[in-house]
Amino acid sequence: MALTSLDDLVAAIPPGAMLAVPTDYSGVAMAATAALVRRGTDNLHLICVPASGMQADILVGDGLVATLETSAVTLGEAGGAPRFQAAARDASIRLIEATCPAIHAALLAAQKGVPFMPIRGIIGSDVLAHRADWKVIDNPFAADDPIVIVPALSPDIALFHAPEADRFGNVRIGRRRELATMAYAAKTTLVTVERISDTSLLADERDAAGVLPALYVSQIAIARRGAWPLGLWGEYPADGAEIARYAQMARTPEGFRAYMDAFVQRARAA
Amino acid sequence: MALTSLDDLVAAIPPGAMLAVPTDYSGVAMAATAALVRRGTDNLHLICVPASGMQADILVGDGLVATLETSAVTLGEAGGAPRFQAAARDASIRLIEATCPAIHAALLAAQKGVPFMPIRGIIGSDVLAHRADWKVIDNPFAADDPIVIVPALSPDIALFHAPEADRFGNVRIGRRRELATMAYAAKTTLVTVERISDTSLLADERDAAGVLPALYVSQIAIARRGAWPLGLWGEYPADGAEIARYAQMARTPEGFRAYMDAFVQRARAA
Amino acid sequence: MQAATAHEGLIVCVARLLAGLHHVAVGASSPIPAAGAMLVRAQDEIAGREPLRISILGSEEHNFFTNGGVELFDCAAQGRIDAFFLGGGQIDGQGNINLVGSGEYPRTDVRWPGSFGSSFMYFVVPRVILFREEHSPRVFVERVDFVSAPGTSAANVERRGGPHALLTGMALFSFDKARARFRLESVHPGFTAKDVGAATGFEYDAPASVPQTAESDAGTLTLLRGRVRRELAESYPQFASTLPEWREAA
Amino acid sequence: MQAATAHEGLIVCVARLLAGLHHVAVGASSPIPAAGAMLVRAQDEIAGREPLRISILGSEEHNFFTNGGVELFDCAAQGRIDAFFLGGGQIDGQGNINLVGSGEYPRTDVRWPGSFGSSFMYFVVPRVILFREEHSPRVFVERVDFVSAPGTSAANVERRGGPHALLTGMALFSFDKARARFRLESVHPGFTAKDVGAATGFEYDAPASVPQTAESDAGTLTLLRGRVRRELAESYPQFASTLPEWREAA
Repeated sequence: MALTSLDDLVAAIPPGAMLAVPTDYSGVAMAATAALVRRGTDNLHLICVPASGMQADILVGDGLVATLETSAVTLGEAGGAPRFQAAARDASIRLIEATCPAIHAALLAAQKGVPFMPIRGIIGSDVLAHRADWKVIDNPFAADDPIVIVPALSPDIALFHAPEADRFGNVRIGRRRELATMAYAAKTTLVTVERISDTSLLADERDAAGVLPALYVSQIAIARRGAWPLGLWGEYPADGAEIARYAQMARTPEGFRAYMDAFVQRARAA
Repeated sequence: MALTSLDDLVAAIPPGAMLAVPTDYSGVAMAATAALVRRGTDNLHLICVPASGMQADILVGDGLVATLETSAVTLGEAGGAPRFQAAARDASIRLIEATCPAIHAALLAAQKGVPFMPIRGIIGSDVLAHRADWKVIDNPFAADDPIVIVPALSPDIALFHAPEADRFGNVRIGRRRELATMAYAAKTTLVTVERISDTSLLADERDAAGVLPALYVSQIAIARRGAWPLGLWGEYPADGAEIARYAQMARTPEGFRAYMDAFVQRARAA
Repeated sequence: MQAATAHEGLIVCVARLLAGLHHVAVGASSPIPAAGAMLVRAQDEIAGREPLRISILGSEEHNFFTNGGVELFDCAAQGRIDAFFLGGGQIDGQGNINLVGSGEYPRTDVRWPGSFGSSFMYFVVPRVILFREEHSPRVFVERVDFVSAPGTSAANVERRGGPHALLTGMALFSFDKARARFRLESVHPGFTAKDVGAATGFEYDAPASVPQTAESDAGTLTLLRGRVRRELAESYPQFASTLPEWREAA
Repeated sequence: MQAATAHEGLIVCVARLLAGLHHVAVGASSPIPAAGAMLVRAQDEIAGREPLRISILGSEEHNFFTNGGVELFDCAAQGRIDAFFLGGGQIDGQGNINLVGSGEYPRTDVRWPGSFGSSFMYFVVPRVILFREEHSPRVFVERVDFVSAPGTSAANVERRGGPHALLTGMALFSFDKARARFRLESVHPGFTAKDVGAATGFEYDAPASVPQTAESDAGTLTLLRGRVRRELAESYPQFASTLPEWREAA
């Protein structure tokens, strides 16, 4: 497997890439996000699987996102996501409104190598009304039974943070199986981890179920506390005070800029 | 959760049930199968996920199967499955020929609560030609792109054997995730296990990914060496000599009957 | 005994709406729904019934799912979740909910997080409880500006779920699916039917005389202030600390 | 050095068919394909190339999948498996394969296990190697009695996979997808083109002079009889014990 530096890892994300990232509690590669901001990789099509928080807000606030496809963006207890809200009001980004299970279904279609997935619900919503890429078809197995189908979504890049990988490239994802779905669906999967294990994570049949095989992993970089200020399951909780500080500062473009200057420096130091 | 006896467990399977069972290496409830034979639950619609061996051969040989839906039945190294082969030749059972990923896809549809799943391939095969319940539709997202769709498959019962459950009803399935798929899709899930853990299997985040939550589990019975003569991953290997002995005896109806008499007695003793 | 606080009254209302169910899922930042569910679970256990199963999303301790974020939706689609809570920046008289923003989409005046899974869950969970503490004409509008999920669907649209009740800081409404219309069931202590009318931007049905929401009995409050408060504190320590506490005599 | 045995010759043929690929999946009871894959992996490592990845299905030690039995099919559908082996009770001249039975289905005269995943894998794996040691008119028929998976498809059917070669105990064929026809590439030592013709129930193309399958060189045989044989013994001890062994001088 290819163990690389954080800078080299994010260099694998080209401008304009369709980039899939997980939701806050799954393992968000925040250190890599800082490196991406420093690099200035722009024109991204960001896909939140299925929602995002500070990561999406930062990438949007820094002007790196051309298209944002998500079910929601929120800072949780710290309130609304200010740069996302501002960009939505200004229409300075192209917003593709989604609903969580439809994003999962679209990735699943790519995982299965099929062009679409059916999904119940959604009919009659404005989510559907604004999705020119979704269709309503008649269920071929029943009479007069409309059902939504969503096309397969195969991101160029999946990027997430996990507790550990082994030196063979296997990555522990625990029960955050959306990380596996992202990797199956994506063309390239980039992972940051807290540490590298010398022994294979697949060696123990008991916890092998929580491992993403190396087959799906393109590059791995070590980033200690790489999800900070978000938390990492089983490792450390979210830094609520820091997220609240961000929420406060990011209310204005100037405050956001000041926050980011320090945030990006931190990534340079790491 | 409902910890029950092997006899009570199989009593939850009514005659005529659509019964889903896993493939040989995933954890086959052979002790429960013996109990089922003793009980004489017949007219079963047996669904092999996605193939079977001695379990299907026994149920077919004992005349308990009306319909057999499978991708394959084989005794592996011990050769062909003799009672299955005889039943196929006589047409004494209704055979629904399938292919592995289509069975997975049909269960996945039930898991997702959608009426069908698309699947690539299969077109032009006689598997498709004999499946009146599968359709070929035009991919609504492309021109002139036929694709197979299979209807959702929601078995009445899923039955399998696993290393352990905890006293809350959670079951360790490791990376045999087809067992989870079966349970998600089925109305009732019956599990035999080697042992019951006093501590929750979900307590350790490292191996929680390999656990089927109690939510999907209807009844659990202890059956020590409950997969014998098949093996159980991480616990014991298959008893090749015993399977070969079965393969030899089951070549004739009389030999099969003699084998079964002893096999069922063993279940009574367990 | 101290009378029920406003939050306690809501928790008891939630519990009444969940009584007799098997499995409820609640959001990670929904302490009142979670507390109501925990109250039902405690009551079930005391009564010797199979206790209500509670899945708290995003929680590490109370999340019993092992198949990733999609499992909630799959589980609901399988019919294994009886009740779920949804809110919204706007809710209208037809039960449509808006979690996206007010004003003309996409250039919303106020932008909320987004629809999350509502566009799906509203269709598949039999008993969706709309819960919004703020009861104002800004929330309860005649017509939402964006339909994250519709309150009702055409007859040919497969749907076994939808709004069951609307619980606010002021009142409890039921929902008539056939007529796509709310009905005022009761008004919480301290408010009148007239207050509700003034604070609601949509039309609804109401009985000639609107009852007050039933008071919590002492046994329920004791359970809530003791065991349930302790259980709640594990997941929602800050919220639990705002509730009255009852300790068994030493 | 002892000349290659028949099985060794087949293993070396398999290795030639897999050279340069990234990932191959082989069945649990397919020692010759597995040995060929292990030979390529060893050659890759010696040459300093990224070694061929080998997934042995049903094996606990060499199965790197963690998402259950469906992952093989998903992985293939994603284009992450370059080569796969299929056999069949019958294989016909158009590349159709039959894993179900001979005679008129469903009342087959001889019943085989079933189609397994062939109806899918044949479509999605770019390089499917048909491998059947027995070379007889009973196996290689003009037209299979049951099509588990067709050799070719209409132009509008999405298909990136299909038969790449047919390897038997007697010969190696390539497959021309456009013409849906096999071409005899070489005949193994000990057989003639005429033997092949007599043992094959379907028509195929052949060059005017059919070459003999290239002999294995000494380096390859040394690698096969040493390292690869040892690796093979971990998964297929019985089969490995039938292969000649080479030990480094102490």
